[in-house]
Amino acid sequence: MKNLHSLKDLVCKLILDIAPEADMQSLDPNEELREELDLDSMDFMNLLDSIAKETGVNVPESDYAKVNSLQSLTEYIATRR
Amino acid sequence: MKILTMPSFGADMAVGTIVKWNVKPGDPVSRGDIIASIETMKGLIDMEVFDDGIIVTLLAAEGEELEIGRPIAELQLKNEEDSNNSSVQIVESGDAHSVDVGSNTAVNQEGASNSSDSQNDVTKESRVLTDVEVKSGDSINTRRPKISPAARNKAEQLGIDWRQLSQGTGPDGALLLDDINIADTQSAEPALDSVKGPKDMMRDAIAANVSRSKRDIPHYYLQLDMVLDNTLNWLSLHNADLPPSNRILSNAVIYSAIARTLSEFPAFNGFYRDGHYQPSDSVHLGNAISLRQGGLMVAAIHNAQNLGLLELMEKIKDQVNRARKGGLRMSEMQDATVTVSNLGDRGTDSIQSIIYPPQVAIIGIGRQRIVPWVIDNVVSSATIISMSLAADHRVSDGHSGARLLNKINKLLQTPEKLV
Amino acid sequence: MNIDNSKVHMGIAHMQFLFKQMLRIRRFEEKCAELYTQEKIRGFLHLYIGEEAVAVGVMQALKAEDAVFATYREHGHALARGLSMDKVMAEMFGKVTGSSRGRGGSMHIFDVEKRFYGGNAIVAGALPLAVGLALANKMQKKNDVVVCFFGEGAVAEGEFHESLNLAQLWQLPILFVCENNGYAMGTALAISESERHIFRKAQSYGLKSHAVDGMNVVEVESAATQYCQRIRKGDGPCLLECNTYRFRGHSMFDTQLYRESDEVEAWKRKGPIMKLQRWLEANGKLSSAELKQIEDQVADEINQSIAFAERSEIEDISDLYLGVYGESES
Amino acid sequence: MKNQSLTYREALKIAISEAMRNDERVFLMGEDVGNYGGCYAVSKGLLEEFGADRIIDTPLSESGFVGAGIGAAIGGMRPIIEVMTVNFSLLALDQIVNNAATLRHMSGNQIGVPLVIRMATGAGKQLAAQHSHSLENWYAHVPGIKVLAPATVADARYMLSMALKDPDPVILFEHVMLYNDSAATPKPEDCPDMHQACVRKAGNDISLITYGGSLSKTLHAASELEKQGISAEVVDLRCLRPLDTQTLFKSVDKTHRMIVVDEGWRTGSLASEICALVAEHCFWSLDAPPSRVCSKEVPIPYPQHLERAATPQVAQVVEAALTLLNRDVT
Repeated sequence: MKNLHSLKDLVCKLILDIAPEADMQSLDPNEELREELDLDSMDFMNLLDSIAKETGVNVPESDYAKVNSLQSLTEYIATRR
Repeated sequence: MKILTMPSFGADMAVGTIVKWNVKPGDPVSRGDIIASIETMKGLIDMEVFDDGIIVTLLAAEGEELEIGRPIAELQLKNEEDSNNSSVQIVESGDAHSVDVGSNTAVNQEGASNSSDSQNDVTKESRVLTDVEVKSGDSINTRRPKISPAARNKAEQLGIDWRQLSQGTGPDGALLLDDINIADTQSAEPALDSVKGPKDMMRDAIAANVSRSKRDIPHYYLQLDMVLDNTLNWLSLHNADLPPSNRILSNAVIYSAIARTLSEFPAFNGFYRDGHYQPSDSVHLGNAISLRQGGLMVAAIHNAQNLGLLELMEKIKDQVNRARKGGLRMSEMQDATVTVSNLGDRGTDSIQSIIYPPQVAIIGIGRQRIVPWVIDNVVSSATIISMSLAADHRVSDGHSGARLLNKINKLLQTPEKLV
Repeated sequence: MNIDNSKVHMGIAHMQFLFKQMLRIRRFEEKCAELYTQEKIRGFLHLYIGEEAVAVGVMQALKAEDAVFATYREHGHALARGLSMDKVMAEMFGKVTGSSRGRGGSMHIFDVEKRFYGGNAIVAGALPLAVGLALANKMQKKNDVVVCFFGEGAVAEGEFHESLNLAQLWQLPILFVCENNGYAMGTALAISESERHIFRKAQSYGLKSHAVDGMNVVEVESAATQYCQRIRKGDGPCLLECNTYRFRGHSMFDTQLYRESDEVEAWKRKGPIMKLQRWLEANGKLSSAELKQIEDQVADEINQSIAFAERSEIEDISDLYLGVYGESES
Repeated sequence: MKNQSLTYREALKIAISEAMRNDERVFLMGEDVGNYGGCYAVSKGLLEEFGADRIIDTPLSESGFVGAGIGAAIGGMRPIIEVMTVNFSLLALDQIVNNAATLRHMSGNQIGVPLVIRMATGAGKQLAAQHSHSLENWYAHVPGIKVLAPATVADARYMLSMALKDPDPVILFEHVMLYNDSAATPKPEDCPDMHQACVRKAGNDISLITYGGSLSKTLHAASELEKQGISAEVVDLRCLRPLDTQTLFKSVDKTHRMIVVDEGWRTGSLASEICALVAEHCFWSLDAPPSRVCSKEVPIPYPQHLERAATPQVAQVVEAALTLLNRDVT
């Protein structure tokens, strides 16, 4: 099982690529990512795209509801790698 | 001992040459004797001595050209202490305290003391104003916003309403040519560097544009709620086993429906300039992209009416990414024939937009939301968007606007036709 | 025609006074030449050396209320008329304590209290002014004389002829004094005037006029005195031509190509001061001690005027517009 | 090597003697041009070369000899009349304006007056008010005459021959401060046609329009401005009537800002005419009011510090430019 912590750092880096001005430290990991960081559907799709490329994990549209916070997204990826 | 110096015979004499000495060291001289002849540009002039005494040394040779005031001989005054003979010891050249009534230095030598100080050149309020000193404040139209003729001329050429621009950089806030040039470059192609550049300039440009639009264009507004379920269902089927990069977002479908419909409604797709309307034969769909740090840019998707869904999706994705990294091309930002304004998932139910001159219509898309909806007299739920149309009443009217919205809605119900 | 100057009684004390007046002008002008070569005096400088007898002689005929117009070669007239040497020197140094606040320089010395209406840099420029002032005196029934000095060069100007005609036409109380020194700057009288006797030009307009030896201060004084008496009696304008010579160039920057040096030397031997000095010494009226005392007094006055000029202030630039227009009489 | 450079005064003399050698009808007439060698030593030596028949010293009768020059031109000669300075030309204004400028038109194009009048002009030598005038604009006001202001040694060398070829009267103003200027010996191509203005220094931010004696000060100001990152264009008018408006408008349309540097008094000056022209023809390209740096409206005073305060100086031109460009004046 990949170390959860380093995976979280990876996800944060990918988010920063999309939203460079995002303030990751003060982000509550359980809060709704798209709401907190003002990511629109295009941003979110680009994020999933880079996660698929970096981790090989492909989040189908049907599972969008399961990955709406930093914590749930990281755990979702960790279980499927 | 008195030093004799090269004499000045006139204001425009800078140098003199001793052509002939009439005396040699040891010779006695008395006041008025001619002791040498000096060559000047006007010819030979006699040099006289002004005191009785004895020549001690000659400091300058014949033929030697010297500046005024340079020592040329030394004179031992007759009985040095003889009071009536030695004139008051005029401190020789370079005496500090004697005021320089006028050394023959070049005219533009700006001695600090006497450089003219125009700020206080008229402190004494002479009863009669000799110089026409019209204070700038005297002009009556101080309240009217000021603009230089060159700036106003340029503003009118560019169709910029300079009255809306903020303070100029000229005197009393007058608008100058540079101010107009900045306002112009800034509203025409807000290249990324302008994004990175001062944000207030971008704000000024948006301000200028929307103000002009609100003032010049008689907007009318229409709105229609459209059921999106068919489109969404088709999309989830289509995207089901595709990686994120190949998936199609609902916006692409909506934009495609709008573009195809507009190609059949020329009164909503073109330019209104200098009092007459010019419809465009192709639909360059302006996509209003909000930038993460604030501000807005409109990038045109060229010939959107001919693009398939996949192509359109790629176009939109590419533009948004490039816009956010400042890579938009000039052409993309200037020639949109109509614009779509979309606040995205966290927007409001609906949005009434302001048309971008010289366009004549703008479509606003509210957020997707699930609402109660009556189908065959039975209340159930549906995912809808409210689509608004703001159009220029000089060019079109509500009836054709309504037909436009209804046609878009009809296409959204059969997304598969848009592929 | 020569005026018999024996009628004019000249006391010895008066002769000594005339001598001192001329010597005072001579030494002043020599010092100005020196100050000019040291760039203390700027602009143009026209020296009166050699012509002292004319100014000193004519001034003896004037009362305090009489008016004087001079030319740019005016230091002698100003000093002979009684202007303070301090003020004249300060004016040439461009100081605000000068006779014209330092604004005029050597060519524009004014002192209305002494009724000295200044030099004028434009040849013959002052003649119409003098005629006008005489007209004003006549209109106001003032029994004052206006004296107008000018060089023989001025007779070539139209203003000379217009002024003499008006003066005679209106019978104005004016004495024209022509200092004929033979050269208008670089042009000799011989090559510029068809009629070289200036007094004959005046006679052609009907003025009482004759010529005198400008080097003889006594002859000048007596002729001027008689003409002023005529004028005060209302017998109309006169013109006195004084034949004289300037021992220096027209101005400081003059190579004097236009005249021969032996001509200059010849006139120097007939100089006005030397002539009177020899006469006084021959008659035992001027001992070497008295001469030294006069020279010392003159040197002191000159040095004191230079010190005054040196320590005086220049005018403040903020006063530049002062005097462009006057206060309107409320 | 001496013959590599030429002074402004020598350039004028060569031009005169060249003209006289090439054309028998040309002669030089004026005050002290012969024996004295010219008040500014321009004609020194010409009397020896051409003799008294063609180098003519005149009495001090400006109206007389200028009128005579006009008459000689009518009679088939090509006179060069030297009026010592513009200050004395006032006595000849009637002849120049009512005869020279008017005869051709008034006679129904029968009588031309092919004449060149040369005058010194301007201040800077502490000669006080009567000897420091800049009145080029008086003559540039009058239709029927042309007015030139050679500011460089090249113009001094070659403008005269162009003026002599002109069928109408041409007045050549030589600023007194230029006579000592020297430059590399000019070639004919260094002197464009006399009617053309000349951009002496190209620039983009502001046009400095000037002529004659003010050119060197204006160029100096332009180099000062260059140090502050301002690129000033200096236009030398050269011809004051008729004005080369094409060059003027082209420059102002480019830079959008203009200052005229003119030693005349501002009211009714040449600078006013240029501002009016620019306001009429370049209005829509003006980004700042057309401005002027002229002499203060006072008679020019004698002391150097007041003369400088009264006449345009480099610092004022720089300051005016900075103000026009909205830059704070250091």
